[in-house]
Parts: sequence; C-alpha cells; structure tokens
Amino acid sequence: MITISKLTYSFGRQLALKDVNFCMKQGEFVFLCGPSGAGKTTFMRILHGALPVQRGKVDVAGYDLNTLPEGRKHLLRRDVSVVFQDFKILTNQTVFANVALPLKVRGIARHIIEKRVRAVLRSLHLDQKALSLCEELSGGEQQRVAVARAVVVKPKLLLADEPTGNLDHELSMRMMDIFQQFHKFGTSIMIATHNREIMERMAGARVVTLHDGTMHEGCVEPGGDL
Amino acid sequence: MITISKLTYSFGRQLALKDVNFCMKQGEFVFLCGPSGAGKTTFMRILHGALPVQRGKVDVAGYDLNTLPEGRKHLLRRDVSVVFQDFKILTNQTVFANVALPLKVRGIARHIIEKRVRAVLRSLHLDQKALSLCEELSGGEQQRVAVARAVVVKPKLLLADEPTGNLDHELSMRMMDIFQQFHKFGTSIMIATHNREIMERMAGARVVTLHDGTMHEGCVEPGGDL
Amino acid sequence: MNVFFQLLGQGIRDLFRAPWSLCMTIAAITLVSFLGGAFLMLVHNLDLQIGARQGNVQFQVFWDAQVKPEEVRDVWAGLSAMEGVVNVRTFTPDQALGVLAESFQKSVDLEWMKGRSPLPPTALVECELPAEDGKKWAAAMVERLQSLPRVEKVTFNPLQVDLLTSWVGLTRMAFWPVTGFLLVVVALVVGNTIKLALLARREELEILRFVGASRAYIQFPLLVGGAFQGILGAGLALGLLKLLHNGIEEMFNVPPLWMNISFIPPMYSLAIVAILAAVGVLSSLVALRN
Amino acid sequence: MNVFFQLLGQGIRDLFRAPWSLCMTIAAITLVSFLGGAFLMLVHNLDLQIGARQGNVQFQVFWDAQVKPEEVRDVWAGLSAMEGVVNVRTFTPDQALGVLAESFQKSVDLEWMKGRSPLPPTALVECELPAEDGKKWAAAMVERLQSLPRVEKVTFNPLQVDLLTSWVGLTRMAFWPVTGFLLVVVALVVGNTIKLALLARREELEILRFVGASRAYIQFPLLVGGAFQGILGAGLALGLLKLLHNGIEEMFNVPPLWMNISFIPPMYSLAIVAILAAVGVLSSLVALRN
Ligand SMILES: Nc1ncnc2c1ncn2[C@@H]1O[C@H](COP(=O)(O)OP(=O)(O)OP(=O)(O)O)[C@@H](O)[C@H]1O
Ligand SMILES: Nc1ncnc2c1ncn2[C@@H]1O[C@H](COP(=O)(O)OP(=O)(O)OP(=O)(O)O)[C@@H](O)[C@H]1O
Ligand SMILES: [Mg+2]
Ligand SMILES: [Mg+2]
Repeated sequence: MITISKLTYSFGRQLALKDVNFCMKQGEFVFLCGPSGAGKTTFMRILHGALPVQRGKVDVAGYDLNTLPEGRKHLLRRDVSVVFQDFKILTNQTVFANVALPLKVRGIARHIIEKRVRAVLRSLHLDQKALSLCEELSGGEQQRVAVARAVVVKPKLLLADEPTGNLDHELSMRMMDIFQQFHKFGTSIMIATHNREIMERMAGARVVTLHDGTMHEGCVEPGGDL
Repeated sequence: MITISKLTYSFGRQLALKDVNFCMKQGEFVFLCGPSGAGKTTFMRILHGALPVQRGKVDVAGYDLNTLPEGRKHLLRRDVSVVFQDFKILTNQTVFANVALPLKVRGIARHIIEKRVRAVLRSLHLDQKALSLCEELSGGEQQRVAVARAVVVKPKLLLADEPTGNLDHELSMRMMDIFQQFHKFGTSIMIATHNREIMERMAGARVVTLHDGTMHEGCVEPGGDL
Repeated sequence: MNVFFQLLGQGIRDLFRAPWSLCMTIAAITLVSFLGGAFLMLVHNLDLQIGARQGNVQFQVFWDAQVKPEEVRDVWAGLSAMEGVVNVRTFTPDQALGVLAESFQKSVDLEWMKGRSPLPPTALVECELPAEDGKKWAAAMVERLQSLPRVEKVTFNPLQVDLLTSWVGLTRMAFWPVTGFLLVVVALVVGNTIKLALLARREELEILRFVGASRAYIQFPLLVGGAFQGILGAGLALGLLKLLHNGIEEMFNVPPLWMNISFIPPMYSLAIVAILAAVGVLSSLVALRN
Repeated sequence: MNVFFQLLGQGIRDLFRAPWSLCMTIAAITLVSFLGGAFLMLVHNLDLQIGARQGNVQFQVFWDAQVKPEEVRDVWAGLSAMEGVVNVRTFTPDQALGVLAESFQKSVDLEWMKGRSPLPPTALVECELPAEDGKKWAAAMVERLQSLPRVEKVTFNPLQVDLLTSWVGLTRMAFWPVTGFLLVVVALVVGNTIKLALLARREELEILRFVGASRAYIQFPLLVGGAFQGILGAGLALGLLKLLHNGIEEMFNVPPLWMNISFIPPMYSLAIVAILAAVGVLSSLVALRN
C-alpha cells in the first residue's frame, strides 16, 4: 500500500523528515507517534500529495508520487482518505453536505449518497446534527464530521491525524471500533495520535515513532508504555 | 471569582445549558468535564461574554454579565483569558505577534512586551518558533501559541478549553506545570478537558461535569475514574 | 450531463454569494463595454456614410441673387430627375440666412433681414459618379447645371469624400488600440472579481481537491462564473446602447448632416457578447493559474 | 498619542493588504468625484459668466452693406471708448461670410464669394447697464449707436441674460440631487470595500475583541482606512480635473462664446476632499454597525 525509501523533506531550512524508510502492506493498521512538531502531519501530507516529494521515492496505493502529475492527483485522493488535524470541513455548510461532498465529486447518484451518509452519521452519533451548519457544532462534533467524511467513501487507505483530540473516552473508543470495522473490510489505516488509551486498546498493533524527523519501529505493548 | 445561578442557554431550540448553578472562589482550580456536545465550550463562551446571558444571573471577576454593555466587555476580557478549543490565533502572523497581541492592545510598552513574550515562549518550548508564521506550525505548536497568548497577560481568571488535545504526554504535563505555577500566583483556572492523565496529576482537584446541559460536582479521585 | 448542468448552476450561484462584489464588477464591465459599443456604433455609422457616399460627388449651384423664387422653384423640381442625381438639397435666400443666424447662435439677430436676404439661392446636387471616365462626366455635369436658367456659378468638390474617408481611416486606426484597451480593462475587472472569489474560497477549493474532486470539477464553475459576468455585462451594455441610440437616432438628421444613426448590426452585438464571455473565461483561467 | 499614530498607520497598512480591492475602490471614487468636480466646475463657470454679464446688455449694430472697410474701421476703434461699453466684437463682411461657411460645414464652398460678400459689417457691443433707469439708458444708447456714420440698424437683446440666468438656475436646481447621488455612490463604493475588508478580517477582529481590545482600538483603524480612501480618491480626482481644465481652458475662448474656463476655487477643492473623507468615515461606520 505504501512504500517509501529515503524520504527527506524540509520547509526552507527547517528539516521536517530525514531519510525516512517505511513500508506498509495492504490491510495493515499502523499508529504514528511522536512528540509535537516531530513531522507526523508533514508525513501524512506527503502521502496524499498535498506536499511534493522533495527527495526519495514514495509510492502510495499504486501511484508513484514522484511522477504523478497535478492533474491526476484526484485519482490518488479517491483511494486515500484523510482526517485532518484541523478538520478542514466547510464550516458554512451542513454536516450532511460536508459528508456527502466526497461522494458528490465522484459523481455518485443522489439516492446512494443519501443512504451512505445517513449510515455513517448514525454510527458516529451525528444523525441529530445532519442538518446543522458545521460552524454551530462543538469541537468534538466537528472532529466526528471530519472522520465521517473520510470513511464514507470506503477508501483503500485511511490517514487519520489526531482523530480523537477533542473526543471523550467513550467516543474515542467508538471511533476506534469504526476504524477496526473498516480495517476488517480491508482498508489500510494509519493513525497519528498522542492518545495512549486508544493505542492500548489495540494491543500488538504496529507503532512507528517519528522523532526529530527520523522514524523508529515498534509495537503497542499491552497495558504498558511504548 | 465566578457566581452563576440558574443559567440557561439555548441555540434556537437546541438547549445547551439547563439551570446551571456554579460558584468558583478566587484562586480555585477547576476541571470541567463532560462528553462531546455537553455544553462545556458554550459555558466558557458565556463566561467571557462571547455569548449573552439569556436566562439566570452570571457574575465573573466582579463584572455583572447581565448588565455589562458591549462597549465595556473589553475590561472583563482583560481580566479573563481564554484558550480556545480551535485556537483562534492569527495564522498569517508570527508566533511573537500573536502572543504580543493582548499586551499590545493594553498599550504596554514595547520593551516590556518583548521581555514577557520571550519568557512565556521559552517556558512552552516555542522560542525556536518565535518568528515563524502560525500557519507554518504543527497542530501542537499552534495550541501552545494559544496557551501562551492566554497566560502572557497574567489574568485573574484563565479559561482553557481542551488545551492539550494536540499535545503529547510530556508537553501536556509541562503545560499543567505552567498552569499550576500561575495558580500558585493567584490565578483562578478552569480547564475543560477529556484528558484523564492531566486530571489524574491534580489529585483532589475540583471537577464539575456537564451532562446534557446540567452540572454535577465531584473531585478527582487519585489514580481512579471520576 | 447531469453533472454538467449542476456545475453550471454552481458557477452562477457561487457568484451570488458575494452579491456586492458581483454588482460592482457587472457595473464596471457594463460601463466599459458600453463605451466600446458606442465607439463601434460610431465606426459603423461612419462606414455607412462612406458606403453611401463612396464615389459620389456634390455639385454646388449658385443662382443669381436677384432671381425670383418662382423661377428657381421649377428648376429645383427638375433637378432630381437629372441623370445620375442621387440627392438634392436646396436653400432659398432666407434658408441660407437662417443657417447663418444659427451659426451666430442667436447672438446676432438677423430676423430684420428676413425677406431681403442678400444671399443667393443655392442647391447641393449629389450625383453618383460612373465608375469610368468620372472626371469627364463631372465636367459635363457642371456644364449641364451651368446651362440651367440664371445659374451664376457651379462648383464641385470631390474633396469632401476624401475628408470623410480619411477620418474614417483615423477611426479605423484607433479601433484596435481602443478595443484592446477596453478588453484589457474588462479582463482586469473580471479577473479581479474571480480572484477575490477565489481568495474567499481558497479553503473550500483546497478541501474539494483533498476529497478527490478533479481539476475540471473545481475549475469549470469558476469559468462559468467568468463567462456569466461577461455575458451579463455585455447584455446590459447593449441595452444601454440601444437606449442611447433611441435618444440620438434623429439628432443628426438636421442640416447640414442629414445622418440617420443606425444601431450596430446584430452580428456585431453577438460578437460583443461572445468576446466578453471569452474574456471572462480567459481572465478566470489566469486568476486560477496564479 | 503613540497608540494614536500606531493605529493610524495600521488603518492604512490594512488597506494595502488587499491592494486589488483598494485600487478598484480608489478608481471608482476618483471617477465619481471627478464627475462631481467637473459638474462643480461647470456650475462655477456659469456663475462667473453670470457675474460678469449680470445686468449687461448686448447691442447689435448693422452697417450699410455698401460701406467701405476703411470707413467702419475708425468707428469700430472708437466703440470701446464709449461710456458703459464693456466689450466689443466686430465682423467684417468676409468674417461674417466665414461664419456662414463654417455653418455649412464646408459642404458649400463660399470661397468664391470672398471679397464680394453680400453681408453687411456688424458689431456686438456689450454694455454695463446702470442699476437705475436701465431702459431709458438703453434707449439712449441705441440712439447714440444709430447716429454713428452709415449705421443701418441697431437692435438690442436683453433676453440673452435671461436665458443664461435661467440655465444657471436649472443647473443650480440639479446641483444638489446630482451631488447627493454622487455622494451616495461614493458611500456605497467605500462602504463596500470596507465591508469586504471586514469580511476578510472578521476572524481577526473577533480575536482582537477576545484578547481585550477596546472598541476604539478596533474601529479607529477602519475609520482611518475609510477616510484615507476618500482623501486619496478626491486628490486623484482633483488632479484629473486640473488636467481636464488645462485641456479645455481655451476651448471656448472662440466666437461667439469668448469664455475662459476657470478652475474651481481652492475652497471648493478643499471641500471636495473634506466631504469625501467624511463620507469614507461614515460609510465605514455603517459597515461596522452591520
Ligand atoms: N508550512 C510550513 N512551513 C515551515 N515549517 C513548517 C510548515 N509546516 C510544518 N512546519 C514545521 O515542521 C515541523 C513538523 O511539523 P508537523 O506538523 O509535521 O508536526 P506534527 O508531528 O504533526 O506535530 P503535532 O503533533 O504538534 O501536530 C514543525 O516544527 C513545524 O513547525
Ligand atoms: N452556534 C450554535 N448554534 C447552534 N447550536 C450550537 C452552537 N454552538 C454549539 N451548539 C450546540 O450546543 C451543544 C453544546 O456545544 P458545546 O460546543 O458547548 O459542546 P462541548 O461540551 O464544548 O463539546 P466538545 O467537547 O465536543 O467541544 C452542541 O450540541 C452543539 O451542537
Ligand atoms: Mg500534526
Ligand atoms: Mg467544546
């Protein structure tokens, strides 16, 4: 699903990623950890083509990001869904419109959109809010809208950047359930998180840690520290 | 510091706060908990005058919010600092400019601003980023800017809405240290959070829980659940 | 196809999200294309005049100042029947005096001279010059007019045609620079609006890209918006131009011009709309590129 | 005081954050105030003309058509020395013919008549009417002119003054509606820019409020921005108006107008700048209120 070798990325003189080698098989479930400013978001932004590959080779979901032209990136993004750390939802539109958006741009028929969006909203306890404007939502509700929009298209690869930062324990667990469900049906999932509770829940899962731009492998030890 | 009786707030037909009675003495440290959508942010927005008092009586830092006119709200806000859940920083300006802003609007001399901002940024490990634009920061860095801006004015009351959602364990603890320092020097602090780790750290602290708009009292039990 | 119309509607709806900005733009485009259209109308009418007068020549016939009105009247009636004559205008002594008085703009009162005007009766005879042997024919015509009763003098003046032609040439020369300038202004204005709209929606467009929208899906509504502004502005400008035309249609239909102002032909109108739509689309494209 | 200048600078710097929008606005304000200024200049010049001609009257003197040029020339030289005479304009027969030819716009060639023009020599004598007994004085003046050698006829025409006066009255009547309309347009345009700027900075202003900025601290820069736009637009408009004035200053200094166009007085210029600044501030205030 993802094959990366010797990826290096810098913002001007600020080095964000340094010689990262990373491989992720189809159907894998990976946690991406690391302190604030370690480069997690930068890493994910490269994976879905929001930042260019400056140095190294990156291959995601069968697309070679070194050569993928701007005009074809939407094909990559139809296979790779992202939950952004800052949500990136349309605050002046309804919850329904936001979640329906990725289906709409794929030209999917209206009645199918309706059905799939309703189902996803229900599973995230957002069905009451379907017709609310997103700017009227609480922080946690907005975060769930971002997750709903990412999973509604049943992507091959899901990148979630800190998807539980504004959620209480119960909802965080609920969200992990949903991720696990998608995982069971074959979606590869990478979650960047600081939340130990949700990691502990997935004992044995693969964990990669970014630190000052370099990557280290590991796995969740049941009930313990990383 | 805060005296609230029978506060009720609704967005249209959506009831967000129901008959809330709450009292907070000067120098108290309070955690505000509750599931997503419980009304925590709404409660805090009323406390610094961003939302009007619809029903009930609210008195904050000596200002009667039922009668405080729009033209004098800035006086209230000079005593009450807020860390917003969505940061509300000026993304197109530097970290320094953002943190200096509340001092600048108070007409404080440039050299004093310089000194105080530098000190706060250092304590939050942001000194390297002082001259970066905020839109170039990672999620956790932005959150720390929001906190720095709130504490730099040494407020009488600090309202922090989910101030550690994007921070790793170490930084969260660091931030609690800072809050505790301010607390020692007399600042009253209210933190809305889902993060159990930071609550567990403050064993014995007062905890109020919002649930469906109603408020319940409690306190942090050492090492256990709420 | 469904998506096509959906995006079409989207492009227009998006414009109305900033109605103020839209109004200002439409107003600017309308003003500019109105100016352009008025200029085009001028050129068109000069062309028509040229076309009507091309190859024509005017003979001026002066009668003896002492001739009786009755005597010339019969001759005048016969003038237009002469071979090759296209148009005849005549001035009695009093009419000539009237033109004189008008030229003084009423600051000189010539009323008292009425009935004893010192000016001679005059006629302007416009003839179509035959394609060959024009000069010879004109000389013969002068002779024929000279031989009319009590005519004192005949002159003819092919110069007028040359003057008009050279003026039209000048206008033609100015045409492309002026049109180009106006189009650049329209492009700037439309581009500016689209750019502002893009700025306001930068985040929205980024989100669209991130959820997998193709480039066409994102850009098409913006191009539609540009075209719409161009077309609306051009339409309004044509409406205003028609109003102007109604106002001035008969204005120059007086001595010594006898010009009936024509509206620009439908093809030109269509061209204006098409060009402005194209400029709208192009400037949207440029705004998108940056 | 320090904060004052800081906020002043802020208000202007903020405008330049959206330079496109600013340019468009300034252009619009300039255009509108230019129109207003041109109108004011018209009114001002009519006023001047009225002032100069108020109570004046024109006598038209026609000599015998057969008189020799030498004979009238001496008389003409003496005309301006007569009591009460302000201005004298004279026409030899050939000059009168020239005006006639001009009125035919060259479609009638009158060159051949040169030297044997059938028109009489003419003079326009402008006199200041004494405040009292104007009619009697005028009658005496007619008599005096009539008694000049070989004068055939003298007429006088106080009507012209009335006409001019009534036209000025009309312009005056139009003045306030037109000015009001222009000011409303300026207010709309400035208000629109400020509103757009506010929209773009809504979040920023919200943040300013939340960190304890007083209302004055937030609003003052915006008002400064409004005033700045008004002043800049007015300044540019005055510059353009001066250019226009240079171009047309001498244009009407020809028969039969002999008008020297004056520029609007400094006080008016100042008033234009002040009014536009005020409108800018006011429309910013209104934009802030909503
Ligand atoms: N556009 C940018 N320009 C310059 N520097 C940037 C930019 N974006 C990110 N950075 C810097 O790159 C580093 C890595 O940022 P990144 O957002 O990837 O961190 P992160 O691991 O996601 O942190 P967090 O957990 O706080 O979200 C940070 O130091 C950040 O300041
Ligand atoms: N402007 C608004 N208009 C309508 N409803 C609103 C508005 N703001 C908030 N709400 C609703 O009020 C309820 C309380 O919102 P609030 O933001 O206070 O929750 P919260 O406790 O902060 O939740 P979270 O932990 O997710 O941030 C939510 O159901 C939310 O949808
Ligand atoms: Mg991040
Ligand atoms: Mg909240």
